[in-house]
Parts: sequence; structure tokens; C-alpha cells
Amino acid sequence: MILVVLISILFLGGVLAWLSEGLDSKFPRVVALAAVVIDLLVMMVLVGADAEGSGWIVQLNAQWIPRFGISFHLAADGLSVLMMLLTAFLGIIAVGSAWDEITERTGFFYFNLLWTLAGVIGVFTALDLFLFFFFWEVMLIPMYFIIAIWGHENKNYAAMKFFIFTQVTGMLMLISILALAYFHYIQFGWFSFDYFDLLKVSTSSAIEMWIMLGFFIAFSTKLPSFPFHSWLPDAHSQAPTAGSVLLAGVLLKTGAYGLIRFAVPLFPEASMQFAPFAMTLAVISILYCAKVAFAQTDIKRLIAYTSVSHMGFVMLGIYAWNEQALQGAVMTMLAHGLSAAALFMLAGGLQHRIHTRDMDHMGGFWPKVPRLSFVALFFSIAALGMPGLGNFVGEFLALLGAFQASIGLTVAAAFGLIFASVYSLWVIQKVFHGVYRNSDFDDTHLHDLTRREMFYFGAMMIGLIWMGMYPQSFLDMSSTTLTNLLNETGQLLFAQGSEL
Amino acid sequence: MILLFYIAGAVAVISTVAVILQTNIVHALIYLILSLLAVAVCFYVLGAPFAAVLEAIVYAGAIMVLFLFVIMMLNMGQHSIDQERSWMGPKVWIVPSILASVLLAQLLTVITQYDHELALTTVDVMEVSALLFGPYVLAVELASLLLLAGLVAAYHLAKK
Amino acid sequence: MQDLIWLLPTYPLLGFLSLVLTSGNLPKKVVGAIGAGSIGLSFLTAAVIAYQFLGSGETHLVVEMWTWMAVGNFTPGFSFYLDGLAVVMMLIITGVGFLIHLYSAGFMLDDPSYSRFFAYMNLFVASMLVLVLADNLLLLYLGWEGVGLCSYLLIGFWYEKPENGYAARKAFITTRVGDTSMAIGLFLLFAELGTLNIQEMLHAAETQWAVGSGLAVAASLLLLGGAVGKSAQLPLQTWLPDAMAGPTPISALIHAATMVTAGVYLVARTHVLFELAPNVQLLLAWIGLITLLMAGFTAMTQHDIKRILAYSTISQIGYMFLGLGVGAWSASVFHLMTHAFFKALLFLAAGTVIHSLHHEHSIFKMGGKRKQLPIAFASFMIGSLALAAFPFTSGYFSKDEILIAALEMEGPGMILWLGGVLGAFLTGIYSFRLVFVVFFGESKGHHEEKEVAGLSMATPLIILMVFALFGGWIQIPVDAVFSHGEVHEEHHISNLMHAIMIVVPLLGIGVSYLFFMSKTFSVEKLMANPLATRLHGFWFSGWGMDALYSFLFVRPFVFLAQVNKNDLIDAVYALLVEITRVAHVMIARTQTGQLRWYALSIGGGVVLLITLGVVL
Amino acid sequence: MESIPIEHGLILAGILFALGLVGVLTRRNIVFVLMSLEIMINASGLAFIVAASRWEHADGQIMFLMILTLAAAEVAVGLGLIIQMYRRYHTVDINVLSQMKG
Repeated sequence: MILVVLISILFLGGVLAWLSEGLDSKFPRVVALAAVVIDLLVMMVLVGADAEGSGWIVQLNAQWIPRFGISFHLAADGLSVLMMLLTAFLGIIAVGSAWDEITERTGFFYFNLLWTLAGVIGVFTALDLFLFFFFWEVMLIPMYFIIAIWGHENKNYAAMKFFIFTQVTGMLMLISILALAYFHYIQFGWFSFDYFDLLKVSTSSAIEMWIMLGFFIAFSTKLPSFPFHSWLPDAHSQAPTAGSVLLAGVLLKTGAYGLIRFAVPLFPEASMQFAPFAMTLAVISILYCAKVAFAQTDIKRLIAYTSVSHMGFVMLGIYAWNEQALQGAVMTMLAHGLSAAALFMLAGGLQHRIHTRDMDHMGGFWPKVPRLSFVALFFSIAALGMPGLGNFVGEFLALLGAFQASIGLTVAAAFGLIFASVYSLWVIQKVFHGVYRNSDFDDTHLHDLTRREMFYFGAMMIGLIWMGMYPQSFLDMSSTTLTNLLNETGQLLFAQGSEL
Repeated sequence: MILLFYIAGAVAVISTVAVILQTNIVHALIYLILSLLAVAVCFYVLGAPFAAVLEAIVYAGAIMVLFLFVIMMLNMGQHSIDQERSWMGPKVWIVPSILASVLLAQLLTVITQYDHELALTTVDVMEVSALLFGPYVLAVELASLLLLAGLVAAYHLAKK
Repeated sequence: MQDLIWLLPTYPLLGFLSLVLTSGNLPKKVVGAIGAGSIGLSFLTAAVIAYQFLGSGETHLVVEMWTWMAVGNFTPGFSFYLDGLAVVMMLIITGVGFLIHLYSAGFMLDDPSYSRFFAYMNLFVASMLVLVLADNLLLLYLGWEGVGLCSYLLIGFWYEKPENGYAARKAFITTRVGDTSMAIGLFLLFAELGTLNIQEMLHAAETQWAVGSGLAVAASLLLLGGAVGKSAQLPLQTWLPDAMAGPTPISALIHAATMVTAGVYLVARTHVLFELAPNVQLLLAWIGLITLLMAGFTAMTQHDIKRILAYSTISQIGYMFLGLGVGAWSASVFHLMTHAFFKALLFLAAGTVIHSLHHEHSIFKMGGKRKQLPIAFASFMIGSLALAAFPFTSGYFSKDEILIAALEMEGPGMILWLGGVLGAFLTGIYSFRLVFVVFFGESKGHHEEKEVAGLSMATPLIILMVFALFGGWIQIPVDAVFSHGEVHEEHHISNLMHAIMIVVPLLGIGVSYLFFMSKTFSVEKLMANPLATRLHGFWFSGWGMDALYSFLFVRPFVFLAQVNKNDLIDAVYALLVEITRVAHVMIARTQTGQLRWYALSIGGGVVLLITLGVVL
Repeated sequence: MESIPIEHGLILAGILFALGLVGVLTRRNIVFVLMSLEIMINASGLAFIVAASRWEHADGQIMFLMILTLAAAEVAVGLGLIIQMYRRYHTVDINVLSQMKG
């Protein structure tokens, strides 16, 4: 029941925020903040809760369309709770980053923001594939509006690209879901979209591979992974800051979550066969996007490409499919959620201050905005995988696990660590170091971080340090889920590393 | 009887050619009626007297009268004949003629594959009606609906 | 008291945090007090701990803080491990570190970013202490990366100059290449041995791996990669000379005394692995030898005072690697310590010189400064003597031990020894070239300068002078650490060899004297020879390594990145869009709105269909 | 018993159909177009009658009746449209009506 409450708070909060705009254009943000904060507080109930042996902390299964075996099946285990916490936390951050930035049609903006969050929480808890697909779409459409209405100069193109990429691949997933339900019908004589039922479906390996690919493409587009990543830089560079925060921090994680929860467990054999390709794609993502990132001059595009690069570690970890690798993937998701969100907020903040995203026009900001610079330095360092911060734990564990699956690919992926330092330091050099020159832009609004901004960044910094120094609190939450998944799939993936 | 079929067929073809070549719309309409009547004769010869009668009454009678009314309403005089003439330069004939002859050639090649003599047995009204109000009653109902829809549409469209 | 070992990195870390959180709002005196004081506290604690530890007779001590992460059987902890080696390292770091902090408090006084400087310095010391005290490789890696980060931040400390930023990035990225190799080594070690705890890992390696087995070779090679990156050895040595862009105390602390020797520490710490892979160990020796010679030749040609010292650092670390390579573990660590003394001394003195002469770096624009800069002169004199291994200075003892160990080695030992002796000869030349050019001869420019040396700057110099002179008599308590690897026996080295080792550096100094002091030989004449000119140019550029790497890695990377700036993959999707758009335009053109055209199309379509029907 | 080869009947239908097509494609006056359309419909009706004659059965005639109904409805609507068109554009030239171009 608590899951329904969590989702409906956001849905209702969204509606309420929209309505409250009629009273005052400043009300929606308060309503939105309240909704997300309440959501986070309610979620805390789940954090300490005991899970049964199965790992499911809370379940809700109600009939929805029994004719086709579609049920309203929500459930949360440690992994879901972890992802939901990230969602709510970044939700607060996103509301905060939009606080002053969004001044037009605020009601509709916060409506979209909250509905996206509701969709994401739905995605993280749905255990009926039809319901899952429903939430998958719910988080997509409001996001489209956020980019298309409050975006920057090229917003329509970016929003459309985002929409088409996710929608087309979402369709592939829908086909796969339907095919899976159909094969369940063939095998058992009745329709079901329920996760646990579909786990039992067995088909010929060729069919399994095709259905799995449908899921894989949808999830790896969302992740995103090479070669489906090209919507991300456009979407990020055009989206308003809050949109970027949600996109990088939360929406990308739904792809990874989908891979962990659905793509691999539903099709263990096909995934096993496919793992070398997936890992290769992950490595290409890591290296290729790191290289492209380095060449960018638009700071938001640059960060977007680094996102793709980092999410490559997630995919690498997932398809290595052992405990260290999976934990690494989850940790990377969490840590990247914070660090990428923070970097986008910084980029958004800079754009808000000087009205440009072009790094060629920046330089020498350190003495002008020391706090902002320090924060940027911190998160860049986090992004390049400095030990002691969350990203390192994630990437190291992912690589450590991947090494046991494939030595060659892991070695290649490790080069991503070098590239990461190349582009991260390049940003610092271009923007904050060097000589300050203000001929290129209007610097009247170039002021240091405000108290409110410092609060948000401080929270994220503490989060990252916590993840880096004592990741155990997070690892413990997801470990039951992950070990169960590993046991269910029979420790299948090539543990000996001889495959490649 | 056989001769009648061929004569009627020739009349139908010639008058149809005249229809599409005519510039005066009323003349064309008369030729069309002639063509339809000739086809009605063919029907009769082919053993379908009921169809022949309907062709004469409904087609040549009712539908063509409708045309006539419309032509009268539009009230196009000599001006329109000149216009028609100006629209019918030699160029406009080329592509349609080629296309039509290709189509005809194709039809002919397909048609000539069948080799069957038509016995010209009369199938009279009785048989037709029995079928019409037997197995095809649903089709009749649909046809009535269609006519009703046509009626409503025509009324609506012709309204000012 | 020994359990309080965690206080060592905590003090500087607290210093760092307090300086960061106040973000430069504190008065400079307070900043200096926090910055140097935290290290001073660390040093005191370290001294007490060392005293108790050595007195207790224990071989090692583990202090567990908390489990860092526990994933399956991967359970590295935040745990500290103290043994003789760690004691030596922590004392060097806190001791020399404290002196350098003290010096910096005076040296950096005019800098507007005083607080930022000490914040980074404190963070560095904290990381470095974690590095040497870590009981597992992952924690060591934390310190390892932490010092790399601080090195980056401090090289680029004066960020307004783009070339400083470039040098900083170069340093970080080059060492990162090595770090990545080390990280892969960690993966391998964990995958094969199931633990990253150093002692357990070494024990497991000894029992599971045969000598010379492929895994041992791979693991030790990968770790070696990390070591050569951090310690600026061939082939990753190019960053260190550029790293001199940072403030001089940084060069003293990070790029001479502590961080660059982390590689030596790592190899010494995991020496069991290297003993399991004799070929890699030999490679270590060769790397050391080649590096020390290359750097020695280069040092002779430089004229930036700090670059000379930088190359000399590379060269001295080459000695340490040579020592590691021939199995003289404790000798290498010993040299590490003495080097920390005299090189810190040299750098700090160079800082005084540069500071006093208004940021003049070129030695040829100095000259005859021994009167004006007496403390610096004394420091340089003593430092250079130690560097050149003048008998009974600290450098003499440590270098001697390494060379003797090389000589005793089977196989290529003689060649290694000869190379080492040649290196000593070069060291004599370049170190005294510096002294003679800067402090003797006629005075050039900057006539009226007085030495900038407050109490806080002079004290460390004097203390370091004492250690550089007499540090060679210190007994380092590392026997227990390397006990099973090293056979302690009386040296059977003939007196002739001893004599050679004593005389050769003196010869070097003599040559230097003839060229730069008495001008008996003229450098100009030598340079008249085109071959010499070319050789000079080649050495001056650091054997062309920078150009080579630029050609091999930097430019292709930048080129590829620029070529693909707009993301080739996006072009694929753009092509898809373009095809759709063109098709749309073409098909839209058929929509003429002309009824007859549509009818014609239908007719044509029918014809086509029938044709198809007939044909098929 | 006298008889006609089936192909003759079908050929007649084919010729009429082709002529109707030519008319539809050439004429610009919409009334002529509609008339030509009638010719084509009628031709297909003829084909059905020929088929009915072939099988000596009434089904073909019923189909003709259906076609007849269709033609009646079509003409009614078509003529209504012509009137509308003439009211709005004062012309019967179908080329004028090309606003639906892409």
C-alpha cells in the first residue's frame, strides 16, 4: 500500500501544483517541494524495514485487467528502495535547481516534474510488465514537455529526438513484452504479464534472443549505451537544469535498473550469449564517448557524453553478472546520479549566470566564484573516479567484477579511467583556471553560489563522500536483491573469464 | 440473337467513344444513354432480362435524368462548349490512351485464356428475386442503407 | 598510543577541512598555524608511535578502523598497518613534510591563495600517510590517487598561466596511465589470490605461485606500471620536469621527498611479488639504470635551476629502482630517506634563491651569489655534496649500498654497477655545475638582492642540512620487513671497487670544476662541435621523449577527438532523418491535388499490379 | 443452340472500361468525369452479367444490382458535390480543385 501512496503523492502533488499556479506563480514550487520531501520521508519507512527471505520488503498485487492477466503489481526490494531514495533525493535537488530558473508556466512545469518522478518510482516498483511499460511511458511524456517547453535555443529538435529514440525503442520493448506474454500463453494456457510468471517461460533460444534484444535495445537506449546514445547530448544541452538533473540522475538509471531486473533474469541464456557483445558495447561507450566528450566546447554536451561514458561501466558491470560487478553497477548508478546531477546543475548555474554554455568563452572563474569553482572541482574529481568518493567505489567494483568475466574488455575499459581524467581536468582548465576575461559575455550576473545552492551541493557532496568512505550502508541494501538474482539465474555467466 | 449482341455491342462502343469525345455536354449525355441502352440489350441477349430492364429504367432513366437536372442547374451554354474544346488538345490524349490501351491489352490477354461458350439461357426475375430475398437479404439491407446515406449526403451537399 | 595511528592522517585532514570550509577567510597567521601545525602534530604523534612501536619489539601492528566495503569475499577495510617500512615512511613524510610546511609558511606569505595552498598541502600529507600506512592495496590506491590529485592541484596552483595548467594535467594524466595499470594489477591480484590485504596477498602469492610463473610476472609488471608512473621512471618520466611549474615547496615535498618515491615504496612493500618474478625484478633494475643515466645526461644540459633538480630527482629515483631491481630493498628505502633529506634541502634552497632573485629560474642569469645568499649557498653546498655522494655525507652511504648490492648480483650485476658508477659521475658534474654557476664566478644582475629568509624559512634549511650531512648514520628499522628476501652477509667488495665508488663522484665534481669554475675547459668550445650541439639539444629535450609522446599519443588523440567532435554515430541518425526527409519531399511532390493525376496513378498502379500478377 | 464465346462479352466490358478510363483521365469538366466513371461502373456490371450467363445463375445479376445501387448513391453524392463546387468556384474545372497537394 505504501508504494501506491508514494506514487500517488507525486501524481496528486503534480495536479495540485498545477492548480496552485492560479493563486500565485510561486506556489507550485512550494507544493512540489513539499510533495517530494513528504515522499522521501514516507520512503524512509522502507529503509529500515525487514525483508523476508525473498528480499521483497513490500508487495501489492491487485487485479487490473484479469482477462489478459494484467495486474497492478507493485513491489519493492532493497534495490528498488535504493533507486527510489535516489529518485526522491534528486527530485528535491531538481525542484531546488528549478526554483529561480523557471519563471514561466510554473504550474505546468512542476506538474511535469512530479509526474516524471512518479513514473520513475513506478518503473522502479512495477512487477507487472504491462504496468512497467505504462510507467515507462508516464515518465517519458512529461519529460518531453519539460525539454520542449522550457528548453534552450534548439529545444524542439532535442525534445523530438529524445521522444523518438525512447518511443521507438519503447515500442520494441512492448513487442517483446507482448511476445513474452504470448509465449506464456502458449506454454501455460493463460495470459500473464506478471514478472514471476514470466520468469518461468522458456522458449527456444533463437526466440529468447530476439525478445531479449527488444528489452535490451529499449534499456540501452535509456542507459544510454553506444550506439543509441546520440539523443542524450542534445536532450541535455537543451533541457532546463532541472530536466538535466532528472534525466542524468534518475531517468538513465531506469535503463540500468531494467537490465538488472528484467533483461537478464528473464532471459538468462540469451543474456549469457549476448554478454560479450553487451560488454563490448559498454567498453566502446566508455572509450568512445570519453573521447567525444573531450572535443566538446558546449559544457553541457561534454557532461552528457561523460554520462554515457560512465554508464558504460554500469552496463559492463551488469553483464559481468557477478556480485562485485553488480554491486559496482548499482553503486555507479547512485554515485553517478549525484555527480552528474551536480555537474549539470553547475553547468546550468553557469549558463544562468553568463548566458552561454560555450567553454571557449569561459576561463579564469576561480577567483570570481571560488565556491562554485571548488564545488565544480569536487564533482569533476568525483567523476574522474577519485578514491574516497562514490564513483570510485562503483567503477572499481564494476571493473573488479568484470575482470573476472573478461580480462581483455576490463583492461580496455580501464583506459576509460585515463580518458576520464583527460576530459575532467580539461573542463577545470577551460572554465575555472586560466586568465579571467569578460569580454565575451555579460558578467554582471556572475556571482558565487548562493546559500541555497550551497545547501544542495553540500548535500550531494556529503552523499558522495558517504558513498565513497562507507559504501556499506548502500551495498547492504541491495545485496539481498542482487544475490537472489544471481542465485535465480544460476550464477550463469561465464565465471571463469575464458570466453573472451 | 447473336447478331443482336454484336450490333448492340458495337453501338455501345461507338456511343461511348462519342461520349468521351463530345464537347457539348447534353449531347454527350444522350450518347451515354444510348450506350447504356445498348448495354441493356446485351444484358437481355445474355439471358438477364431483369438486369436489362433495371439498366434501362434506373441507369438510363433515373440516373441520367439526375445528370440532366444538374446540367440544367449549372446552365452552361456555348461558352462551356468552347472551353471544353480548348481543354481537349491532342496532348491530353496521349498518356491516358496509352495507359488505357495497355490496360485493355492486359485484360484481353487474361480474358482470351478462357474458352467457354455462353449458352444464353434466360435467368428470370423469379430466380433473381428468390436469391435476393433469400441468402442476399443482408446485402439488400446494406444497399438500402447505402442509398439512405447517399440520399442524406446528396441532400446535405446540394443544400445552400 | 599505537592504536591512535589513525590520528596521523586525521590531523592534516582536519587541517584541510578547516581551511576549505573557512574558504580563505582566516588571517594568514592562523592559516599558517593550522597548515604547519597539523603536520607538526602528526609528526609528534608519529614520533611517539614510532618510539613505542620500535621499543615494543613487534614486527607489525594492524589497526582496523572499519570495513570499507564488503561485497562477497571482497572486504577491504579502512585499516592501517605499521611495520618498520611504514615507520620510516611516516617519519619522512611527517618530518620532512613539517619542515617544508614551516618553510612554506614564510615562502608563500605573499601569495593571495595562502589558505588554498595549505589546504592542498594538508590534503596531500593526509593522502600520503594513508598511502604508506594502508594495510590493503585498495586503501593504498586511495592514498595513491589522493597524492596524485594534490600533485595536480599544486602544480597548477598558479592557475592563471595556461602552461601551469598544462603541466598539471600532464602530470596527472601521465601518472594516471600508471595508476590504471596498477588498478588492473589490483583486479588481477584479487581475481587470482582473493584478497587485497597486502600481507595476506603476499603470503598467498608465495604459496600459490611458483617463481617466474606467468601470473606473478603479470601482477608484478602491472604494479610496476603504477610505480614507474608515480616515480617518474622510464617510460612515464616526462611529467616530472614540467611539474616544476608549481611553487617550489611543492617541488620539494611532492616532487622530490615524498610522492615521487611512492613507487619505490610500492615495490618495496610488495617485494615478495617481484621476487617471484625475477625477470620483472631485473627489468626494474634496467629501468632504474637507464632512467638514471638519461636523466643524468639531461640534467647536465638544463639551465632552469628547478629542472636540473627535477632531472636529478628522476635520476636518484633511478638509483632506488636499480637498488630494488638488484634486491637491495633496504638500501633503496635508505636512499629514499637520504634523498628526501638532501633533495628537499636543495629544492628549498632553490626556492630561496628564486624567491630572492625575483622569480629568476635560469642559472646562467645568476652567479656569484654565495655572499648574498649565505644560507642558500650553504644548503646547496651540503645538498649537492650529499647528492653527489661525497664521502660520509648521507647520500654516500645509501648510494654505496645500492651499488655494492648491484656489484654482488649475479649476471648483469657488473654492467648495472658500471652504469651506476657512470651515473654517479654525471651526478657529480651536474650538481656542482649548478653550485659553481649560481654561487661562484662573477655576479650577474640582481646585485642588490638580500636573501629572503625569515626564521620559518631558515630553520627548516638548517635542520635539513644536518640531516643531509649526517642522515647516513641513521639505522632504518626495516630488517624485519625484508628479512626473508635479503641475505645479510659481509660485503666481499675489494678495496679497489670501494675506491672507485668514492673517487668517481669526486672526478665528476672535478670535471665540473674545470668547466664551470676554473674555466680550464670551455663549454663554448665543446659546443662548437656540431655533434655536441646536436647531442646537447637531444639531451636538453629530455631525449625527445616529450615530442615522441606528443606525436604518438597526444596529437592522435586530439586529432581523433576533433575529427569526431560531432559524433559520427549522430551522423548515422542524421542520415536516417535526411533520407526520411528527402523521401518525404519526393513523395509529397506527387501529391499534386489534381484529381486526374490521382486517377492516372491508380490506373498505372492497376496496370503494374496486373503485370506483376501475370508475370509472377 | 446458338451461343456467344465468353471472351466476346468480356472483351466488350473491357473496351467499355478502357474507354471510361480514357474519359476520366482526359476530361477536365467534372461532369464528364463523373459520366466516364458511370461508363466504367457499367462496364464492370456487364462483366458480372457475362459471368452470370456463364454459370447460368442469378448471383451475377445480384451483384449487378448491388453495383447499380452503388452507382446511384455515388451519382447522387457526386452530383451534390458538383453543385457545391460550382457554387463556390463557379467552374467545373477539376484542376481548380488542387488544394490538397502535399
